[in-house]
Amino acid sequence: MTQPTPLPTETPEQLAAFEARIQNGEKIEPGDWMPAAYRQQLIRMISQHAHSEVVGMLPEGAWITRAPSLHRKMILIAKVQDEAGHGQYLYHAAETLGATREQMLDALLTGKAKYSSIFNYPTLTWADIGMIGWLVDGAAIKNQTMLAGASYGPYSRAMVRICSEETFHHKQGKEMVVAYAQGTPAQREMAQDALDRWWWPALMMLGPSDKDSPNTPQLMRWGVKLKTNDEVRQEFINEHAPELIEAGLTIPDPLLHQDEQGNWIHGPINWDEFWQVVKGHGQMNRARLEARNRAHDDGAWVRDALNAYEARQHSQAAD
Amino acid sequence: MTQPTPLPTETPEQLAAFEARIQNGEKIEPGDWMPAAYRQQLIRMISQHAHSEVVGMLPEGAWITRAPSLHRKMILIAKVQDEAGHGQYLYHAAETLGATREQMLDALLTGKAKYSSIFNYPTLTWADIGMIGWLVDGAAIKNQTMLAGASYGPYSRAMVRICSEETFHHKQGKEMVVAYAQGTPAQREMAQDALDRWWWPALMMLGPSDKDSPNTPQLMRWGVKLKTNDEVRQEFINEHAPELIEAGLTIPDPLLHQDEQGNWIHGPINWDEFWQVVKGHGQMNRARLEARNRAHDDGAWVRDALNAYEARQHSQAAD
Amino acid sequence: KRALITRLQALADDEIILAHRDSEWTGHAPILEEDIALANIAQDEIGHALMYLTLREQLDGQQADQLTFFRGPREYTNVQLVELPKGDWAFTMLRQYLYDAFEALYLDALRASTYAPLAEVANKAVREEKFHLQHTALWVERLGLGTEESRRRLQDALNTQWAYTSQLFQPTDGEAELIAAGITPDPAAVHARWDGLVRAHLDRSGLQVPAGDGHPFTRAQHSEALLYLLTEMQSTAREHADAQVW
Amino acid sequence: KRALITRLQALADDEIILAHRDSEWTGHAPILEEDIALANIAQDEIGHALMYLTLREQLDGQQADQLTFFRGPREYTNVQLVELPKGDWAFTMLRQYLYDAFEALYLDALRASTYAPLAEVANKAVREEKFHLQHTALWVERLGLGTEESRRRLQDALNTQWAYTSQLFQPTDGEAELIAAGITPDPAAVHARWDGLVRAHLDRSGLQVPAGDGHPFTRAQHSEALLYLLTEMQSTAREHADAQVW
Repeated sequence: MTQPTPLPTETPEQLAAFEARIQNGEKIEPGDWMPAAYRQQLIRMISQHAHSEVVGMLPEGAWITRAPSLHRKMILIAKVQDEAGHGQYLYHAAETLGATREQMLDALLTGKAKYSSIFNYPTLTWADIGMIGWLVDGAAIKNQTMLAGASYGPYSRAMVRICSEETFHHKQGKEMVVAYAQGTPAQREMAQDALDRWWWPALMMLGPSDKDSPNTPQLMRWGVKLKTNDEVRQEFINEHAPELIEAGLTIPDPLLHQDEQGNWIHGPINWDEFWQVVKGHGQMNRARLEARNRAHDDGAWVRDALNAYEARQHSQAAD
Repeated sequence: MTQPTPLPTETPEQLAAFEARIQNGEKIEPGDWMPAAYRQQLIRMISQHAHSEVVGMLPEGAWITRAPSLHRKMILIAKVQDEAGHGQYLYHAAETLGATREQMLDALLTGKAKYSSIFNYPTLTWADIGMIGWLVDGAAIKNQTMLAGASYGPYSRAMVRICSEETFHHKQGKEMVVAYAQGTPAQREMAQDALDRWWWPALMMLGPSDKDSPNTPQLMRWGVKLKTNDEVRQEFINEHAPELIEAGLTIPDPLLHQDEQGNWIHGPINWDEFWQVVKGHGQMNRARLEARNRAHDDGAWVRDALNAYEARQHSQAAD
Repeated sequence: KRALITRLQALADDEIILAHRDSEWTGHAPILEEDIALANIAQDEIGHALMYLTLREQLDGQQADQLTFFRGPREYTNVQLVELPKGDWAFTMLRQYLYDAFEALYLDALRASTYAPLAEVANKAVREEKFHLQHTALWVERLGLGTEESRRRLQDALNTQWAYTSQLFQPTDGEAELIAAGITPDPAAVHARWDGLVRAHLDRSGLQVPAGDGHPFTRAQHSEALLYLLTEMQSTAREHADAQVW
Repeated sequence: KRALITRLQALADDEIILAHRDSEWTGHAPILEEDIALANIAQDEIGHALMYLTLREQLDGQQADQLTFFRGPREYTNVQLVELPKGDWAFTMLRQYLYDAFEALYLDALRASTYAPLAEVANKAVREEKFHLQHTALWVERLGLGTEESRRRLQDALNTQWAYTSQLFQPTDGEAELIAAGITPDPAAVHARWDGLVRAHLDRSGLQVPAGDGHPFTRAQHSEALLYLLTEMQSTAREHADAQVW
């Protein structure tokens, strides 16, 4: 992870004033004083988030060439385009904290930076595209809605913009899955299979359980996160479980049930699998990093040409 | 094309003795005296023939991964393997005339050497695999049977061996097409379409009409060819036309008819197309040469490693 | 009517196949900005194809998705230029430029169509197309005047692609009637404008247009590359051939 | 019976998928002799798959071609090692070597099967397999002791592939019964022999076996690579799903 620029020793007064601003609900803006640890955590989170958008283009992008109708093909192209756009805003937001795009990309390509573990699961049928829209974007929206209230201005504003687009993707994903669940037997089976494969990864993508999430208290104190992972996960399940059941699908968790407060309580999550995937042993980790690296390496001569052309234009303009 | 090693001026006596041997039906063997032009023509013919086997692996090899049954997949793998083997014998036969494999490959990869124009047509359906076996191998067999009588020993013997394997491929190809012509409507249509696309190219692959084939008289005098292109073409049509009709297929030549001698007479051949393809403007010329060049380039490090390993073994053996 | 259907399908097929090739870059472009730009172009192309096919449906009732996902390589009528494998970034940008120049000029002429629905489609599409052309023309200039390597790659692409371009301007079956009736533009006239525009830009970008005639292919002839493309493109639709809703 | 069917299908699926990857080299190998050798290996693999599937057909009547061409990626039970994309020649030869060593030892043990038809198949296949193993073991040595580049490429391949190998030795569902009845060999015992054989050869060839556990995948889990492979492999059969004869 990129290290923040070394700062003069932070005084307790500075820190207190900073925390008071956050307490007051003020947004922290790029030029403002902030603790080095705040800067560092934000760069980590925002760049991970950006990487997730960029890597997330791969499992979905692969289906543009396999979409079953021209209409769905257009929608999917538009969606993946949006994701690339989100990657752009987010890299830009991280740049306001002093990280450079090159540093961040380098961290991604060498495997030092993380991206959402969900994208290391394979997309094996077209129904996966619908299910990703419904569950993965659904989970992302819960998280991003929370982050839209984050204390860092550029991140908060990026989240607002991203959320509104994601909401649209979420709706389209749900619409697809609901239609397939009522379609031909093969479509129905495909929808159920997609749910079987994506349900648990979607729960896991909201992050480790609170007790294994040591950063959370500090992040909440600084107003970067407003809710814990488990709280966001509960919101996600409460919304999606009844809708999936309503669609006629079976959630692959025999212990799932509603408690007296109306919360849907899930069975135990296989966190071993989560950590395996995070550590690089998911089904697609290797392929995803290879694809990104290949794109980067194959594009080197193009970026060189761009730079050479720009330099030439400048020197001509200077003449 | 590779130039023959310069020879001392050939005397009329040598030439007469050489031609007398051929007249007597003797085979010319690698160490024997032969005119430079004879050597040169043979190298040209044999290496073209070898290149055709090697390039011919591409249109068929691409269907190993698309064969519709395990049985057909095995048969096709075996067939393509045979073709690679034919390439090997033929390169070897050309080597007995002083050409090196490197020279010949270089001529192929740079586009200087030719290979059979038929392989610049695309294989677009599985029925093409059957049709190639029936028509293309069928035409090749007619030509090769004739060449099995050629005056140069190594070429003649290679042809005998190749012909017996090709006969097997021809039989399998015919069996496939006949089965599909009696199969489902879609299979039938696929078989007819394959005939529509391969009939004329198969006629053309036997070479230009005698009046446009200036080498033929000399090659016949030297016993390299025993029949003209048009004669071989006539044999091919006489065998295949009635069998195709018998299979229930329509030959795409409205003027095709049998004359009083029982020969099947074809309508005019579009020799413009033939020359276009020969000159490199067929649908697949570019892709074929690219594929061969890519294989060659990507394999360079492997060949280097092989050489390094051999050298190491030798030096260890010498210790 | 038959002639108009043929032309509409040819226009649609070119867009669909080229959009497929462009889509192969999604997630793999040299800079993130170009993932967006190229996806945008692909999306517009699919949009144009849908407009042409909607016009066709009004003429003979054939449905766009049926035509797109259930015709084989022998039935597609795209030019070979658009089916050539993806290649490198220079190959992709040059092909897109050559095609965009064709499409922008063709649509510009098509706005004068005496067949109102077609003139309307042309009016809509031409604006997008001019934007594409601007984008790809700039890329040709950047790569042509960039580094030695980028110029070489672009020139290689041009050496390969140039002979295929003439196919874009072949009249389709029965088109003479359509031209006479002012329904579609004369491809020869579009060709002349295209030739002037493109040669000037290639020249300005430091490239040499190769000599020689074009390939004499027809829109019925295809390479194996189209087969592989369609196998992928149609796999989902064909696996669920009985599906009513997607 | 269910357990035996599962094991037979697993063996067959590994062969079919690996043969596909090998077939992708046909016409593209670094030397002509290897076009022949690798095609020969692929042919034998398909032959073995057919033998296993014929045994399965005797058990439950399911037909080989139906199983091969009409199951999707979620129903295939091959290990992930064999579905990884083709890679370079080092990747291909190393994978083939690791697999051949497994198969040769597995078949060797399988000759003692108490189920006579299976013992018979093993007897037939083991001879071919030892020949493959000889061929690929030599390639590992050649590349490992060849040039700096060949050693590096081979080591890269090993770094990627090693973690996948443990999957070859996972027991299939219900296999304990089969092992107890002497019908199939204990994969753990085969693993021990394999580990000794392979480590010694890799070491002799100048390679370093990476540390670390294997991937915990099951035979029900697959990467996107398998989907793409099956799309291609099954395209003809699925296009003509009603065909009776091929």
